[in-house]
Amino acid sequence: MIHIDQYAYANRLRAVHPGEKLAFAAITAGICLASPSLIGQLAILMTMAAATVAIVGIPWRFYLKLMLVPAAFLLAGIVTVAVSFSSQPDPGLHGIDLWGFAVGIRDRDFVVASSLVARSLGTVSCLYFLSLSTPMVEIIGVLKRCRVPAVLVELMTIIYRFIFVLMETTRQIHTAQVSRLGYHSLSASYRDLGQLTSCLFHRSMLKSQMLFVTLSSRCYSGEIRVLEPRRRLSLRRGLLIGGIDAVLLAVALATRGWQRW
Amino acid sequence: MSRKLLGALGWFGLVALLSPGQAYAMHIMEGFLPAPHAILWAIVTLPFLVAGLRSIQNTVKEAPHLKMLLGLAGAFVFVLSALKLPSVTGSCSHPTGVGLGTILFRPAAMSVLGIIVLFFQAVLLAHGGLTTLGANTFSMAVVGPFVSYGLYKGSCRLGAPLAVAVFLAAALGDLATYVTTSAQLALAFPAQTGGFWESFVKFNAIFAVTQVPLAIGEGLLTVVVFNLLSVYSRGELRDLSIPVREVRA
Amino acid sequence: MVGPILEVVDVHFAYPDGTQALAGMSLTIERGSKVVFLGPNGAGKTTLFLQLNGILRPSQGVVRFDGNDLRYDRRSLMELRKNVGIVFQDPDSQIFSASVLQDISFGPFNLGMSEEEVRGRVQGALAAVGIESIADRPTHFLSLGQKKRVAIAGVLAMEPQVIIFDEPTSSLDPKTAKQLLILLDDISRDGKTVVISTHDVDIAYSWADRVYVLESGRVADAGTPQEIFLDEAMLERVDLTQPWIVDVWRELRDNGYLPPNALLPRTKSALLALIRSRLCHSFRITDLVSERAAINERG
Amino acid sequence: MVGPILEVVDVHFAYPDGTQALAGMSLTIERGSKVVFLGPNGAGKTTLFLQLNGILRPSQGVVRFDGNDLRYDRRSLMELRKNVGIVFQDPDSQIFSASVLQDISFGPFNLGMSEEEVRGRVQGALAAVGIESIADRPTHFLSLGQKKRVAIAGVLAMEPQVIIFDEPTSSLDPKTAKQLLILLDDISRDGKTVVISTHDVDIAYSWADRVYVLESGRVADAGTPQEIFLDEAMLERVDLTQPWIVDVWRELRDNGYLPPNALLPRTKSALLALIRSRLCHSFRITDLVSERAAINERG
Repeated sequence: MIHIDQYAYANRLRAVHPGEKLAFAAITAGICLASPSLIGQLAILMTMAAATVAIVGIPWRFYLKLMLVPAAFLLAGIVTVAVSFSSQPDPGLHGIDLWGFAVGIRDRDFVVASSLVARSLGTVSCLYFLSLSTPMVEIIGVLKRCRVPAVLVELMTIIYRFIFVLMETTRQIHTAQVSRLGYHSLSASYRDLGQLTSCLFHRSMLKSQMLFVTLSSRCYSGEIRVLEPRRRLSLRRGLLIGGIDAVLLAVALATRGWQRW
Repeated sequence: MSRKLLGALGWFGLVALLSPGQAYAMHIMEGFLPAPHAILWAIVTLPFLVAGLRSIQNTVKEAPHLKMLLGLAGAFVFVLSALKLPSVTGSCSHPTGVGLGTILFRPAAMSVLGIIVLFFQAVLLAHGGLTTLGANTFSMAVVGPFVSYGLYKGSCRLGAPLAVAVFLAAALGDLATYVTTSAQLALAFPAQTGGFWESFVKFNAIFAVTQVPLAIGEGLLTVVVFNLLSVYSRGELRDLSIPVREVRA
Repeated sequence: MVGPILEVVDVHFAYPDGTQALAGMSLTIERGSKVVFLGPNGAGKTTLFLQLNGILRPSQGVVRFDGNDLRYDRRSLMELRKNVGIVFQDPDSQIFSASVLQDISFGPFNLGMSEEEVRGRVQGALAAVGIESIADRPTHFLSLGQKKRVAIAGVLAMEPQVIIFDEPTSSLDPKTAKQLLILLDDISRDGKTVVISTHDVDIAYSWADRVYVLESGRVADAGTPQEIFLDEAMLERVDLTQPWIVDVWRELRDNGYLPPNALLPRTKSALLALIRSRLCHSFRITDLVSERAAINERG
Repeated sequence: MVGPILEVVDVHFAYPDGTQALAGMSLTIERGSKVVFLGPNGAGKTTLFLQLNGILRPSQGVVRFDGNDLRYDRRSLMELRKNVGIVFQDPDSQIFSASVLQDISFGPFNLGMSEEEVRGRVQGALAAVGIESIADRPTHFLSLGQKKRVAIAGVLAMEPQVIIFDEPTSSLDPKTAKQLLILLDDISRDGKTVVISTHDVDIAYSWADRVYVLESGRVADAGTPQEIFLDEAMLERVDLTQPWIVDVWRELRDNGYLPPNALLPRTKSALLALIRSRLCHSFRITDLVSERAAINERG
């Protein structure tokens, strides 16, 4: 988590208007999600991965590792979609016999599953482009301009900030527990984690009271207004985004029939 | 049918055990749902979100300090969901924070905090996704809290010991989240022969193996936490209007 | 421009849990002065500061700003807080946004300024505390010293007349602490009234125009640093140590190395210079030895 | 009983976010000694301490306890942490239990002791730090000084051979800080090895047997307090100020008030006594004045 957040603040597209990056990620993700074509989805995956590594400047090793994060879900998900079982012999099922069941994959499900992998990873690559190139504060700023309710935006601002404060508190408490031999057995682990959690809750509530006091001393009266960084929209980049997405869309449409082999 | 179910459980148990370790609370990953489903779930979730926001707006107007309290509560739930649950198998799993969050901060607030937490998880942790935010919010921030709170209130009313109420709320709130997720996936990917139900059973089976121990773990943790809170943080709990009675774990 | 800017008259205050934090405290802060509050943890420093800013309200007694009794309606409080800012000890409970820019802009926006004005204020505050270069960094990657500066900028941007710092140098390493004190001097030179609390008697002695010693919610003593730190009996009573300068100076004077009317120096370097100059030119050992030799010769 | 108890040999360590916290650090801590670590925030003090306790593991280099390389399996770590305790800077993070008794018993219980033994250990620790009277209080109503003592008791109750204190006196008022230093002396007198980090050069100078100066993850200098604090060039380089004692003593000596071979005193009172005795008996102003008068008369 530290890493994604770190790259968001230190990458080659940092100064680019967040709206452009968000639009690029969102439109591409939209094409990917709506695309009926496996080739189109793979094209999106390749384009976004290349953009993230070559243009945003994310080390490819880290990028690959990040791609493995949803692997557990993806594997479990596609296996569940792809694999069927039947108590009667079923000629449509390519597979093995297990404890009297026919277990295997049907043609149609294989197609569905492979398309699912391409679509998911394609959309994931869009998400990563956004999250690795755009600081959360600026994403929240765009949401605000998109008329997301003020309370939600304000809460997001505070939550984002205090995630890091509470993470640090958690780390300190955990370290203190471990240095006095905490977590040495399963039952001790539950006891100690419970203690950590309740301590963290207590500290969170105290922090919220303190925060109210400190903000009140700066004239807080129910509303949180803040500056957004000034970033210029660029027509050139806008056209580039439009061009890339147009090509991706064209690829998706042109290759639409291919997977019904 | 029951033989079939048994077979499914066996097979998917095997798959689940072989699948790689890091089991975060099971949110549907980015891009996994087809567009119509993603949009549908976003629409279904919207009224709950609006209701939650409205209730928050009203309370914040009366008491501006609640904004800071909710902010810290949200950060707390996020950090809670990033903790590692102690596990026997050595695999790494995380609580959802649904049960504890709901009992402490109420279901209405949880729907709002939940969507923010899920949003941050997607962007900062690459866990879950933005196109599936609607579906995940529905399961984790609407159904989960609703079930948790219902069970908590219900069992308190029926005179169950608080520990039991808290355990049921946390563990079953957790499970309800997964069952909902399974249903969402089964709706999106019905089996060719057995349709929604076969697929639902398949998804549930695979999640049951990974998530039931996790739900029990989260239930236990929540009881331990609640026990400590009800002894030493009475003040805070009173401010959040929670009945203060000692829990026996 | 002279005269009291803040006055506290016989203020009593108890927290809901029963702790009597202020028990008849009275004091006056002069406009443009540099005031230090000393006293053990729990003496009431932070509670006093929250009173000066209208966050807490006396259960008895009066707080005055600019000659007028504080009123606690929203408008009056906004006016007061615009003029009296507090920089709290822990920047992690003062900085609410991950963005430096956003955090500093919070106060000015609350004063009802336009975005353009706020931008100007924020730039000014960033420059004043010297953190323009980190304005783009998220607050969770900043060091403690940098976070303290962000917190200070957040208050400076409101351009208050009085700025209160609750233990500004605590947990800072000596270099960072020194830089922060220089920043406080800059702020004071700008015409603002600067109030700090500290546990460091050396800082208090060298930095303050006026020192208040608090003890159990009351003012135990008040005066210029010289007056305060020469009152050994009082210092002993409230468990404060003497600043090094005073200790060494007194020892030198009492033992006849300084004339009885020697002035107490304010800084370490002034003390060392005193040792070098005043004492030495006439009475250094080597001189004395030769003087003796001369006497003996003549004798 | 002599010889090194902890050794750090060319240890490197970087945090996951990329910060290189230790960059080839090597040092030796003698059994029973009082060691002080100085250095700016971020120099690697806390990271070093976490290495000594096995919480962090070197990416390169070796840490040795009692002559044996640390191993990082569960059993070895338990054994190490039983013998090397850390008292962290912020007691709020160290005291995670809600009651004083519960918190102090945490370590002993984890050592697998019977309830009877634990009770004994807890009583002993309470008495050692002098907080028997608050044993039954919930932890979050304690003062900072009390919390620090509870945190120390929690480590003492495990009866480690080495106790490490991360900035024990930070944020404490002078009286509480002084009491805490006395407590550290008591612990040292009990035969334990005591290691502290601090920003206060005066404390470092007066208290330590041996001082390590850290800078950017390396040892910049090490030696007795006298060796360290007479090395002006090094102190300047790492932005450390000189302790008052050294400054005043040097000024007095360089200006001929002390013989060139005068010993550097260790404590403030020793310095003041030096001023009183060594200088004064022969050369006080009054004497000199009368001596001059005598000369003039004779002249």
